[in-house]
Amino acid sequence: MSKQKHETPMLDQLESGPWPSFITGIKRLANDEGKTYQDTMIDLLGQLEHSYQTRKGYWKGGTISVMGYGGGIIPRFSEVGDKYPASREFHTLRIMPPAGMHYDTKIMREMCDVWEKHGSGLIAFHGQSGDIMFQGARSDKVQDAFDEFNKMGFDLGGAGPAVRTGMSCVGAARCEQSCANEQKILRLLVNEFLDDMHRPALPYKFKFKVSGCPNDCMNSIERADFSVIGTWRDDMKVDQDAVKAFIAEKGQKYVIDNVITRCPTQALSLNDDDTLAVDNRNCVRCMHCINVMTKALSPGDDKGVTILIGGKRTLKIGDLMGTVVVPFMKLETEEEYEKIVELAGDIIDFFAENALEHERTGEMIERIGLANFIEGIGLEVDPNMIAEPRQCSYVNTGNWDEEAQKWFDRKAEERAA
Amino acid sequence: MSKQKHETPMLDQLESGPWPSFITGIKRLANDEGKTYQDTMIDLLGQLEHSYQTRKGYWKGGTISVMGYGGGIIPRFSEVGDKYPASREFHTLRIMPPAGMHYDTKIMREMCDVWEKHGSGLIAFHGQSGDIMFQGARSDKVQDAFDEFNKMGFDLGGAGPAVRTGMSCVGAARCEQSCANEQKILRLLVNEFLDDMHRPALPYKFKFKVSGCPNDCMNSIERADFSVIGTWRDDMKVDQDAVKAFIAEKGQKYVIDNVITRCPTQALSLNDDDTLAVDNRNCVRCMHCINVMTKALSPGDDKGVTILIGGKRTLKIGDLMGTVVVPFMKLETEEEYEKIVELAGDIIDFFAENALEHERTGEMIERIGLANFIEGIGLEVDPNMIAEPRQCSYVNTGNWDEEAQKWFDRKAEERAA
Amino acid sequence: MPRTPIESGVPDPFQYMHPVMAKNYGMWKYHERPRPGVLCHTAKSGDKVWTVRAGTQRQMDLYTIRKLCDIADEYAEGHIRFTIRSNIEFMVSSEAKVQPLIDKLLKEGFPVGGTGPSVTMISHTQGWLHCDIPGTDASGVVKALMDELHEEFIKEDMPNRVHIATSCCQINCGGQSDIAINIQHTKPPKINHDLVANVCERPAVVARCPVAAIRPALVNGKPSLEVDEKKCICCGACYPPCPPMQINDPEHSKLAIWVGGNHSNARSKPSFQKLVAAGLPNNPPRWPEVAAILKKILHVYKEDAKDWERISDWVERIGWPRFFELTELPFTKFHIDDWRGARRSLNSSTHIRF
Amino acid sequence: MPRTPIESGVPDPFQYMHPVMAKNYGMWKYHERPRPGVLCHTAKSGDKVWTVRAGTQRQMDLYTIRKLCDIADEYAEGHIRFTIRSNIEFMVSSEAKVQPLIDKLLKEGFPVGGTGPSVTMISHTQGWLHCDIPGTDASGVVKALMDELHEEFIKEDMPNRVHIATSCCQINCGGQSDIAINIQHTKPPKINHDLVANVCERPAVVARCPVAAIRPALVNGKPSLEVDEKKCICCGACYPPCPPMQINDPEHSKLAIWVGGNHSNARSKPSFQKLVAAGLPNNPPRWPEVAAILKKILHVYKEDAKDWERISDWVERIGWPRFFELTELPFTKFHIDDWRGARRSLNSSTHIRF
Ligand code: SRM
Ligand code: SRM
Ligand code: SRM
Ligand code: SRM
Ligand code: SF4
Ligand code: SF4
Ligand code: SF4
Ligand code: SF4
Ligand code: SF4
Ligand code: SF4
Ligand code: SF4
Ligand code: SF4
Repeated sequence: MSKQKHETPMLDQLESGPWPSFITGIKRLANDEGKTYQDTMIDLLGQLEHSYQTRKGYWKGGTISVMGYGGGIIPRFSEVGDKYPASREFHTLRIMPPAGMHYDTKIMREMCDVWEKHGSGLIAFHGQSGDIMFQGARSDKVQDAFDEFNKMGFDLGGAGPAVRTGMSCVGAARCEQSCANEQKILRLLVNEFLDDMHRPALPYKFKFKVSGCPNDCMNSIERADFSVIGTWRDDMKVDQDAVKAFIAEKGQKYVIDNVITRCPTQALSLNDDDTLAVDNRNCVRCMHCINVMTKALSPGDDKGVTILIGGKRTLKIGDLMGTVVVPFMKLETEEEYEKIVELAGDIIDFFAENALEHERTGEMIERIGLANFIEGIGLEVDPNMIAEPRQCSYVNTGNWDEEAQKWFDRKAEERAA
Repeated sequence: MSKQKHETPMLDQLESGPWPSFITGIKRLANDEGKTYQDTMIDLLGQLEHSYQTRKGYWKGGTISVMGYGGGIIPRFSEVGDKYPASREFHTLRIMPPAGMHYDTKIMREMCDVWEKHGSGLIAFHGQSGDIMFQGARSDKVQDAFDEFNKMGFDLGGAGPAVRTGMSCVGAARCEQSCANEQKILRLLVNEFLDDMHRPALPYKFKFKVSGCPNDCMNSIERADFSVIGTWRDDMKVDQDAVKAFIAEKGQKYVIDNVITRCPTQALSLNDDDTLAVDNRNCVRCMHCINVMTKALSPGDDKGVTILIGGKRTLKIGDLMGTVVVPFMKLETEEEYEKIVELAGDIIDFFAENALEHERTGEMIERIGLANFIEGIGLEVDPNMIAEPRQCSYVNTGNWDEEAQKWFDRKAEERAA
Repeated sequence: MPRTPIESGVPDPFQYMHPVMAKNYGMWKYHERPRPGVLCHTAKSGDKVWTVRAGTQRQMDLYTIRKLCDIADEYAEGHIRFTIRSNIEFMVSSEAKVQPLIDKLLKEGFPVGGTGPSVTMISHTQGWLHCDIPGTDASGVVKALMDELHEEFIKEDMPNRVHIATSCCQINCGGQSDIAINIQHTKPPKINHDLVANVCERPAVVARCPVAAIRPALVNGKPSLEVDEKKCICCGACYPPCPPMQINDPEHSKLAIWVGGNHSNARSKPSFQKLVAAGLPNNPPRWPEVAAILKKILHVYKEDAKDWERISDWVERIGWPRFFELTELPFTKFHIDDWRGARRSLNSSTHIRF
Repeated sequence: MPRTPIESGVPDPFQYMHPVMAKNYGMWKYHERPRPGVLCHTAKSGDKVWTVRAGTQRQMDLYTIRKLCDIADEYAEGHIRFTIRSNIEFMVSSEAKVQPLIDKLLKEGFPVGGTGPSVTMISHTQGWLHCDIPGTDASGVVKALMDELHEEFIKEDMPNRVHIATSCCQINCGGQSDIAINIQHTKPPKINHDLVANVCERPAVVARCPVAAIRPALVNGKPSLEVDEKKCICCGACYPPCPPMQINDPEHSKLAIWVGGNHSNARSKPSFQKLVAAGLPNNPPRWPEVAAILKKILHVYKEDAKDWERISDWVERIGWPRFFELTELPFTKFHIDDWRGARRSLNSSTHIRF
């Protein structure tokens, strides 16, 4: 017989309603006679109810890791362990999923089995950084659980001042907008820096996110230190017959009101014969028209990626978006893929050497200025990196001529090439 | 016979070309045999040529004023007075013009006569703050010149940490866009604060500028501590016949490309019968369509002004635009006019008490936050004051409920009224 | 002998991917949405794949997961994936399998929806269930809200897709969204001076404060910290490195609602969300005050916005004053930004809607 | 006995105003531009007034002014006004008077133009002629440039009106404009240590520096100042309160060109101009390097912009990268803002034109 269950009047109220209830799920585990996790889950419910009653959290951190790694586990010890002793230790293993979060039922069931044996039976698919969060291991079970996952081909993700677990969108696996091989980019990048992930020694966290097109379904500009977004350089593709079909179905007014006038650069106009004219020179690849007329319009053929650095959320200077440091990079040949990995390495090195403690890339760029960062990582400045040039005359333009010469030289080289 | 003329090979090159030459003008004065200013202007040309040759300026400041006033004169003493003794003293009287810079030839000639007698013969119409700049008085002539101008009905403008000379557009005197009595507003405001103009004792300068409509021909948002701009609250006026005539003349495509699609809030659309539909609720009174279709469209009848505070140029934190503190103020009755003067008084008082030395209103607002400024001058916050609400959670919202209640109370009052 | 980990990193997804997706990888042509919750993607090869999307509770017990696996095995060719918002997706290679799959999902209590112009699952964070610094329980808030937004999830009748996120402290692990519901502390931290000396690395805490409000101090003869309460912006940044700086408070840790974030590049550039409501009580287990405002905002958006206008596009068109008017939310001095770069948020123009 | 000033303030304009304007004050209906340099305003009463606008040198000698008065008396009913850009305007109440007035103005060397979509007079500041801190001579720069832009002044064939301004130091008394040509210092001030002790209020100077680069220091045993040259942004703010901090330099005080300011509220909200070219030699008497770039920019704008697009609207549409491409100006690290709030100037999106 299991231990006595706690009263959970408040949590119970979260069992009704049409949305699947995590409380009902946890209760199932707490009712799971004979399972190693049953008592843990009974006390977990008790502590959680206590939080609901008192409106306070009762976990504190600590230090837990697996052999050979410094990070990847989020240790949790209860502050109310006296009242809820069985959930006194409730650590999370952050495990990196396959890129794009694809699973078959076989691997899912295997993971469940491991977590039934060594854990709490509670799993989150997924955390906001993209990890599978196996939540609720006792200290003495963490290594065993990890070992089994690791043998299945899974590895711990990031925690602490380290390269973190990354994310890539479903992209090429299913999405016609994809301009990049998202999973390949993500795996190349993260897997190259596993040492910086597993043995946290950076100034602070560093996150990769990859979206296949400017719709940026991974919110990468806003949440990644290193955001990679697919785009294209040539003209978008227009299937004029499909355009006509779309207009025939929706009406001209609908197309004008919902497509033409919504283009941020007025790059679209409707011809008299119901074909579409695209000013590709001024199209900024925002995706809107392509999203609306999904059969008629698609990205061009000369695909590649834009790279933005420095996105993050609120801590210490307020939310920051990433900013463009590579307007376009072709990613076709292995050589080209090597280049993006090299760039990531240069950026991580620069970050490691120049960021203050607990300072993110975005904060560092804010502090030292984008131009210094660009120079520091060995790139050339480009007007695509900015929305507009400086407004304030407060700058020492002492060696203007030298800097201007660099530009002229580059342009001459480009013309020669 | 006059003194020896200096060689001015560089200045001479500024006498050719189609644009009127200030050098030719100064030379005329330097050639003006027998005039008290002749020698001064000979040496002025010498010093100026010296500046051109050496690429440096040679004036320094000092202290000069007229009886009873502390400001309004810009004193200039030469640093190369040994070489150019006759222009050793070359002070400027800043004289305020009639609002809107209207003159008749009689008053112009009288001013010339005074300046022939007491000054250098060189006058600028006008300085960037709007003063007539009588440039080049010797120290012992400043008082005489001022006395004569003053008797003619003219007064010194501002200099130093004081209320400054203001400007208003030609506006109602000639312009159909005018939504305000610009000259009246300007005169009321400046003339109320003459004490703060003539006896500089503010933390720093304070400028009024008045434009009759949002075209803001006075650049007031960008250059005035206190910017007053005419606007209207009801629907704009549309003369549909004139609309049709305009379309008949210019063509529909021209109207769509130059009017409809240029509206910043998509508030315009062309009806099938070539009449114009205006979504007045979303029109932001930008003036564009009215500017293009000047005969067909005009501001509405319920006119008033918007007031923006804090515009200035570069010194010490970079250029600042003024920001809305009064979205709309009716200015019809004398009572209403009194209110704007009162508001200006409150703002100047708050500025005098709260700004640091050499800090402009815009810099002060930047330092203390707009909300504190609004509270300080006794106004209520209004969503029209902002382009968007705060993005950063870094604020103590402790007494949210109280502040919310203020809004609800105001809204209830408005409904009751 | 301790086992050396295999540093295998991110696993190759192809071993788990639905075979039609693997076969047509990078070769898709267009997609359609036959009904809410269902996507149909057509490949250049002519192959098609139907995706059925269903909501989950993210924090799942083994039973839930195994049930989803059973469904996948029986109705959906044995493959699944999860979206960034913890929705589960089942892929099938024939249209005929769609309806039975949906029926089964509904029967088992998994709402089908979240595609196209719907309100999709609220992305959320750990809260009282696991985190060491939370002010509320994100999972609970989200369960409560998704119960209320069930209709909006299973239908596609919003002007454009709506993404909502919650965060249980001001650090904001929750992604940004059209609408964010976040903890907002309203009182400076209470310092438990007895613990500071032992637990906190004091210089690190001092450095962490965004407004330099923390000073080292001697309290009762022991080294501790003191906070300049006038300066303190109640952000809670000092709490993780120094738990004695108690920022969480049952009464004064409130909820705030932020609106108009946009991270796609569609139409306008990405932008952050803006504060619209704060001071909302942290009221478990169903947070009714938050739900009421959230629903009001969604309702007004649905009524007033044009097709394809995200919330940010809509507010941009109608202006923030009208947003406050329509939602009947109070406008206060707190809405006026005074953080760094605040000036760009002020109205430096006469662009005003009357 | 000293005379007490009559503090009369701003004079009433009606006593000097053209009678048709005074009569119809506030009652105007519409205007037309019959030809460049001429405006015709029609009042609601049916009255009309023709305005002829002509360029002046702003810094005028008595002879020029009296000549303008003679012209006004003989050809223009005795009234004039000046615009904010030091253009003179003559008002006449009959169309017949327009052409003779124009002929006379042209004959006397006053260009007629500056209305509508033209390049109007460059507004400018005092320079070497009068100011105590100038790096160049604004009047000279403007005379040189207006000679080059004479055609653009007398015609109306730009896409929209073009406002240019110059300033002779970085304080920028010149108004903002579509294009601004301003002094930009490129070396920290050289301090004349012998003078500091006597002339400068040292704490005031220290406080004036925007980047806190100035420290009090003892130099050769005397109280003076020192500048941290790494920090110094060469703004010259220290120079007015402390003339021994020599910022002006014949070689290193350069000219810079700024583009895309917009102060009207038409279409977009007002915005400041952005740096496009710097390091231009301060090359009197005709500043040919500045003129060349200015003309190039105007030429490209004229070719590429649509009707009614101000320079700011045009660049907004085509993007800054294309601006640099078309004008063939170099893009450098100096174009990337690093002043306060710089982040909003970076491209935080994938909005890129290829
Ligand atoms: C599955 C998923 C990617 C993944 O790997 O997980 C995904 C998949 C698709 N997204 Fe997305 N988006 C997904 C999260 C996002 C996010 C991120 C988020 O949810 O936090 C964004 C950015 C949100 C933002 O801007 O703040 C996002 C912005 C878009 C947009 C741009 C919408 C706009 O107009 O601004 C599109 C275009 C569209 O709607 O046609 C899009 C379109 C699509 C399409 C239609 C692409 C395609 O052709 O297949 C996919 C089906 C969408 C549908 O639901 O109808 N997806 N999409 C994510 C589903 C989340 C969910 O369960 O609801
Ligand atoms: C678990 C997770 C929330 C969730 O429920 O999904 C989470 C949980 C925590 N985050 Fe986070 N963050 C999680 C994704 C994020 C994200 C989203 C993302 O990665 O896209 C962000 C915003 C993006 C960013 O990186 O800025 C995020 C921004 C933070 C920050 C602020 C970082 C900053 O520079 O602003 C902290 C504070 C810190 O690191 O000191 C933080 C700290 C934490 C800690 C470690 C709290 C702490 O300092 O003790 C939380 C541990 C909770 C726990 O007990 O498991 N977490 N955190 C997410 C990670 C799961 C995973 O691995 O998949
Ligand atoms: C006379 C003057 C006001 C004064 O009291 O001195 C004036 C007078 C008129 N302005 Fe202006 N503006 C005058 C300086 C300005 C300025 C300030 C400046 O020059 O520095 C601006 C703001 C500049 C800016 O935005 O940076 C200004 C922005 C406008 C606009 C908005 C243009 C736009 O599209 O952005 C209009 C509307 C238009 O062009 O139809 C306008 C329109 C007009 C109209 C058409 C108004 C009217 O109906 O009478 C006037 C005749 C203009 C013409 O030249 O064709 N006026 N106008 C100024 C003449 C200056 C000159 O000599 O060239
Ligand atoms: C004469 C004039 C330029 C011109 O040739 O037109 C001028 C000339 C001077 N300005 Fe100015 N300013 C003039 C209009 C402006 C304007 C334009 C305006 O008023 O719209 C501005 C920008 C708007 C503003 O107020 O910010 C302007 C911003 C400054 C500043 C910077 C103020 C700031 O807060 O950023 C200073 C520096 C200071 O006051 O310390 C300054 C200082 C000066 C001084 C007094 C230099 C000094 O500190 O010794 C100059 C005296 C020159 C002389 O010898 O006559 N002047 N000054 C303008 C005044 C004439 C008049 O009264 O009509
Ligand atoms: S980011 Fe683009 S490629 Fe990736 S899933 Fe979204 S729409 Fe498809
Ligand atoms: S993708 Fe965006 S920018 Fe390009 S044409 Fe379409 S709507 Fe315009
Ligand atoms: S600001 Fe408006 S009212 Fe004044 S002159 Fe210009 S257009 Fe006319
Ligand atoms: S005035 Fe401006 S905002 Fe109003 S309708 Fe005309 S163009 Fe649109
Ligand atoms: S938002 Fe705060 S409380 Fe919630 S999981 Fe993240 S760090 Fe923890
Ligand atoms: S809550 Fe934030 S602002 Fe207040 S003391 Fe802590 S870190 Fe500083
Ligand atoms: S811009 Fe500078 S140098 Fe020129 S007049 Fe103004 S203060 Fe003097
Ligand atoms: S030039 Fe400017 S930045 Fe340099 S020392 Fe002087 S005030 Fe400071």
